Amino acid sequence: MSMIKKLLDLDQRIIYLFLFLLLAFPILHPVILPMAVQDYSRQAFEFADSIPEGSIVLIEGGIAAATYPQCGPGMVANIYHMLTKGVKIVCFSIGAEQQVWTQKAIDTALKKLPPGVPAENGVNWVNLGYIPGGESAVAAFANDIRSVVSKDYFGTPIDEIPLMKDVNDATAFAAVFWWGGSEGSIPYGIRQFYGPFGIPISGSCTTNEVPNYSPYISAGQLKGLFGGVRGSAEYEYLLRLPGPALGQAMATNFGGLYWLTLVILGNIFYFLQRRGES
Amino acid sequence: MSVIVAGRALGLVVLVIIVSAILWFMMRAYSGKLPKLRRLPAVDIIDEIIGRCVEMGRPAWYLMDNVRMDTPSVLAPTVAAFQILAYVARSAARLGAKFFVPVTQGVAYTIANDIVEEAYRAEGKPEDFDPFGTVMYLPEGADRMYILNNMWSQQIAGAFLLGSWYHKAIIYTENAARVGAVMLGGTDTTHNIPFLVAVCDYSIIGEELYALGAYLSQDPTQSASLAGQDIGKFIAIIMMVLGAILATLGIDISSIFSI
Amino acid sequence: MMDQMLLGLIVGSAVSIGAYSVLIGDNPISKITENLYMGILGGYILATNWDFINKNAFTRIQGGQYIYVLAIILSLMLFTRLKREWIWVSRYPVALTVGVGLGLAMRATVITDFLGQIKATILPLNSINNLIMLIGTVTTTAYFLFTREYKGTYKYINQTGRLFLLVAFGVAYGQTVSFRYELVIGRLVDMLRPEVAMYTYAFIFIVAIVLAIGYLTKKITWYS
Amino acid sequence: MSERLIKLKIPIYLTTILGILMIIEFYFPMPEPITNINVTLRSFVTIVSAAGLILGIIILTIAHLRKISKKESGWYYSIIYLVGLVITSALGLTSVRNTTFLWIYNNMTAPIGVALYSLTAFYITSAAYRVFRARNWNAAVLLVCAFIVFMMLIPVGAVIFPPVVPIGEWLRSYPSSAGFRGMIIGVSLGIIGLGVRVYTGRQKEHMGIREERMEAS
Repeated sequence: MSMIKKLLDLDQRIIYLFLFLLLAFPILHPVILPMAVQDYSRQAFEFADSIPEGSIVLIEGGIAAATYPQCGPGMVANIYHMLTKGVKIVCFSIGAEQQVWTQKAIDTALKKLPPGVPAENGVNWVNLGYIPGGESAVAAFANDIRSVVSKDYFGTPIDEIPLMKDVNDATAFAAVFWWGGSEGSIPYGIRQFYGPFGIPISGSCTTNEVPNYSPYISAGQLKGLFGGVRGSAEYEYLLRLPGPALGQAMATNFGGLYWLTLVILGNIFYFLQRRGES
Repeated sequence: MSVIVAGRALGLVVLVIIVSAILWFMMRAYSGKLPKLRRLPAVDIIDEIIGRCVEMGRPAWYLMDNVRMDTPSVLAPTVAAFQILAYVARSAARLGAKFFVPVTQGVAYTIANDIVEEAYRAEGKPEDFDPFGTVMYLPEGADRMYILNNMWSQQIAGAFLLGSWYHKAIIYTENAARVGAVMLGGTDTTHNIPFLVAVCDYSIIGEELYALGAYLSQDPTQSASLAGQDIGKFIAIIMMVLGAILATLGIDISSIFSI
Repeated sequence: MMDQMLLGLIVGSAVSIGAYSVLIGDNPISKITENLYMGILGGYILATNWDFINKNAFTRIQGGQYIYVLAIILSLMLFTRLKREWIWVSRYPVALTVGVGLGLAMRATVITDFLGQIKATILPLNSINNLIMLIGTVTTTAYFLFTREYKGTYKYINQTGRLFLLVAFGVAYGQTVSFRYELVIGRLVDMLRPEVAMYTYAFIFIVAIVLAIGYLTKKITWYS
Repeated sequence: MSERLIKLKIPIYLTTILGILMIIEFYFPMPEPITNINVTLRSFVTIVSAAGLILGIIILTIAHLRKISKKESGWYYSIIYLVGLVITSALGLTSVRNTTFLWIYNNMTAPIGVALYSLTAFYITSAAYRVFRARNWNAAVLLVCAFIVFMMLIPVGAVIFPPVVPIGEWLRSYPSSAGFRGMIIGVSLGIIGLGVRVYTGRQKEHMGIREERMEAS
């Protein structure tokens, strides 16, 4: 009896220690457990895969330091996916810190590209950097890019960038990918690109924001959604491009199984104790 | 140019009806006619928690998490939490509990400090109020470590977690529970209310946070305003039921929302 | 350049271990991290907000928008609280903040929250799911009624409403839990990068030794 | 009497006037000068908030200095605070683009922030063991729903027990949204009620004013 009581009063620090070990293990030694791809991710992937070669897409990079480990790998996979398909990319960010991470994602994707895939700055991709002003700036951007942007991330005037030559407003883009991180800014894209111009849009956000956007997906305003590290891992999985997100998704698995086990154990001990008392 | 901004007419009508209903009940209360109100259990719990802290000789804390006064959606629950703070602080001053209020934003700090100082003065114990220690400003983010460390070293016996709660809800509640504190928790944010409900000994949900302050104030006009809010709920229920019935019959009324 | 990045990762790993040490309970390592963090965050807040005021008030005043002198005066009024007899002066900036903020909250909530949720609930009752949606929303709305006593029919409505609320809380709980693990993993990924891992282990080792000595010699209190 | 007016009544009137101005602007088309005033007022709020944070840091620093001068327990930790504050603010006040300042932010402030945020995972796990028990039917409902949804969300969950996905999705889209909808409607009414109480000058605790019973204001 006292044994169960002792187990119920288990020192929380032991629980924390095991959690650390369980999460660190798959990061150091990736173990791939089977995974089921979620509908939202599959839809988003199929949408991205259907973009014809030669078109131009717009990517909003809203990922910052705190969200890069989860959503960054997915954005890298997205850029890789587009470039290998021969689709041109225009990136921008609506946060100052985020523009740095957007460039980091581009650089990481470029390093991963197989040889022979054209990926020249200004021709195949361009990073327009940070556009201040929130949703109103996004609206202005959609109506007339040159009204809010004059130089790209590296300071090159946009009129000198070959890719931007015929790109004046939202109609130049075949699709928009909104990597919103935890900005909560996906609706900006829906309202300013999908609404007035009908440009199809898909996106990504942190896991806890997924329910906020599910109404948009069921209404067809959002073509799909990659949620958090799992979404990123699924992108890597579908693209057959092993990356950091897959390892992290496995770590999430371990942490999750640990949580489920603790809930079950806690309840078993609790009922055993109650039975013992009565 | 139309008289009312397009798409907002129904909103205006509803707002006017609800506000008038609230004002009407407040006016009636002013002339002595009070509506019957169900008693919120949380009302009695506050003194109980403070009393327990006094008995054990351990401190009671009042935590509010997010108090960004320049964000409207945070400001409203914060103002509601301030009203409850006024009551809790007086209760703590009267019973002689060691009281502590950390605040993470400057304007909110100013307000909280005034409220608590006033409460101590009202109870005739201004000497118990420490201008640098009772209410304390902590930079948003850094408060987490300060609060965790001090929760353990001071072994708090009671905690009030009211206001606009985000991820800190689980951090503080779990630690406070581990040190043996009794907690009253309540918030209007949908993502973090589950933690307060699951971990706290007593919880208030959503609108009850706004109502609790009105209950606690000794002012009948304020508690009467809650009856006005109920009118709003009836309007909502009628609109939903009627709308659903009409929709079932094939009459689409969704266009009235965009007048 | 590369060295700075590596140094950054190493320092980041060290301070993270300091932060995680709070899991053990109040101890000197977590106290040091706490005060260090408060200091550097305080400095950051001081600098960025000063920059913000500079950009948004002083620059505008120089540009001829003299109305912003008022913002500076209101800001200075906050500082009167440093002198006790002048505290009431700070009520003016508070009145500005609360007045404007509550107005903004009130005007938006009617349309987005109140009417928005009602509109979403008006569904044709042609399926069980829509019926559940209507019953759930109506009963939870009724759950918050203050003028009904907890008896009679209302008792059942109240209980149904509570059931729906609990389901909602459970779902939100499960949803949030999974996101939280990703946060730790994100931090661990940086701390366990091949080039940083050795340092991380060394820091953990040092912290463990220091704390073990402290706890064994009873110099640090062990909270159980 | 005039003292009462300046110290008490005018702030309350000011709150009311500003609030009503904001509400009217939203519903009625306004000539440009008035919308401009409102935009200016909102930027005043952000400026005052920024000043409030600076005030907070000053007060916090005074508190730490006092701790050091009085040699209160743990006063030596306050020295760490002061050193951190002086270094970062000195760097940041010269320029917020200063590279060392940004380095400190990216490599010290941000990682501690993320680490502290991620503490939630640990506390959620220990709470799972300690409080997540089916003590009564209320707790059981919460527990079961959280369990199913969580299992649906971890990648391996659907492989262990496939039905969790449809069940979890259903819970998430219907009963759970219904529950939150009722709560949101209530909160929205709570905000309106709060606004009315504040604007009529009945609720004035946030001004640091003690309530006066049944007295016309």
